[in-house]
Amino acid sequence: MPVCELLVRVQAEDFDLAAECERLTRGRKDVGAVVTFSGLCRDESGTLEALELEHYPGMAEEEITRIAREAVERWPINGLSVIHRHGRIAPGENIVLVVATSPHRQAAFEAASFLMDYLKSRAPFWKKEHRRDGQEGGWVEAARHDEEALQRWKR
Amino acid sequence: MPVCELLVRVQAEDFDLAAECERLTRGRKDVGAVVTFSGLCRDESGTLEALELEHYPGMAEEEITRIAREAVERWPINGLSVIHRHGRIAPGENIVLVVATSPHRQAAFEAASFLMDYLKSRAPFWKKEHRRDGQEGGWVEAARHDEEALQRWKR
Amino acid sequence: MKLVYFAWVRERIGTGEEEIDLPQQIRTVSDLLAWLKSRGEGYEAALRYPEVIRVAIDHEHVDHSEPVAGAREIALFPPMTGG
Amino acid sequence: MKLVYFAWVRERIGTGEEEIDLPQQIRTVSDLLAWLKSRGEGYEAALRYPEVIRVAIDHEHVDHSEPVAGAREIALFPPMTGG
Repeated sequence: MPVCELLVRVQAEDFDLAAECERLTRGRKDVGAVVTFSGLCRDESGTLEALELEHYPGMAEEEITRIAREAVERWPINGLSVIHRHGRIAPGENIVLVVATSPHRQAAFEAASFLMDYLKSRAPFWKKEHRRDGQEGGWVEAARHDEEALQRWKR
Repeated sequence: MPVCELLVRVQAEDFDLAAECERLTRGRKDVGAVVTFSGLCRDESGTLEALELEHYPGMAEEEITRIAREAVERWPINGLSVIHRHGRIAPGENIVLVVATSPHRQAAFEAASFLMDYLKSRAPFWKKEHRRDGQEGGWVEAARHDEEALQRWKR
Repeated sequence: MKLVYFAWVRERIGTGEEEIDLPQQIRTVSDLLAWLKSRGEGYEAALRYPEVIRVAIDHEHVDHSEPVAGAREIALFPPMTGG
Repeated sequence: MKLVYFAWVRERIGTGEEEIDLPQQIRTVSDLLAWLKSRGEGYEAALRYPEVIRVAIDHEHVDHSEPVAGAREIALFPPMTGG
């Protein structure tokens, strides 16, 4: 398998979806499929001022890199980029980006989906809600279905 | 379920990934996940001048719309855009784009993956190869695994 | 009735579309394919293996057992390779 | 040994990190959690249900049965909610 481009960033700033896709496809003729996942801050109830994303500096990058390397081993992918933001993020704003490129669509879809499932439950980030009414917001609780989602990737 | 934004276009021109994502997310706070699939023209052997994509005007749009409506019925998605190009497409260029948005990541991944599997085997497009050495290129043959990929969506 | 052809079916028949008056005994898509095949070399080359030919009636995929009565436009083409 | 805390574990304990000399009898993560819990109200509130606490030693996830000997940095935190 050719060398896989791997990019992992943990940052406060927003990211640029188009630029990250371009980085993995420019000048190449071996990429047939680009799958991207963008995770955004939601607020369907209208009560959320922002999410505060706390992370474990150092471990966050290392853990994401471990997950990304596992994806590179499991699927024939050309490139994989993961960018996870931290700090204050308002509804409608980006939280996380995964881009997976491959000759074949199924590998790109599965690698991106695998990355997201593992990021949810294994990457050391925690979300706290800041409410618009000024009341104390709570820490977002881990969802049981996120833990269960990992089962389908077990080998 | 709220109304789902549905966009289907069959066109010769290239598309703009970022603009299509923006169209489905701008001003909204109910989108938690944006999954995009871009299909590109590959040429690992270096022999391909371009693909010529022939399509069945009228039916192409209608068939993609039927597939997209089925995805909207099956998954809780906020929006779905499908753009399929026709005409001459060089290696490295875009062929097809699917964007699916949803409150939840799994729905967005599955809807986009479903769309691509059905586009491959059901949308009336055909690819002919133009070779760099000027020899007659052939029509790309349908892959058995593309037909088999539909099995996992059968209900 | 309007017949339309795509990809190598079109190339072998030598035209993208034509108007044809079907003989009365043609009831299904299968009948149509068998009859067309006998219309000359191009048709014979295009429809030699009728089982691989995909068919749409008025823009909808149909099986070879589908009746053709009432169709405005019948399309014949190879397996699709979109996406 | 350096201990670091995140999210509500950090809030309840009241600090993000501290240097602690562990008593010799503490062999595993479980031992550490039980001992910390007895160090005061904040610790008690943070570690009331030790089974929900996730632990990393030197940036790697570990089980509660993991030995702590040789660790440079042990992190305690709630289940993660990234992505």
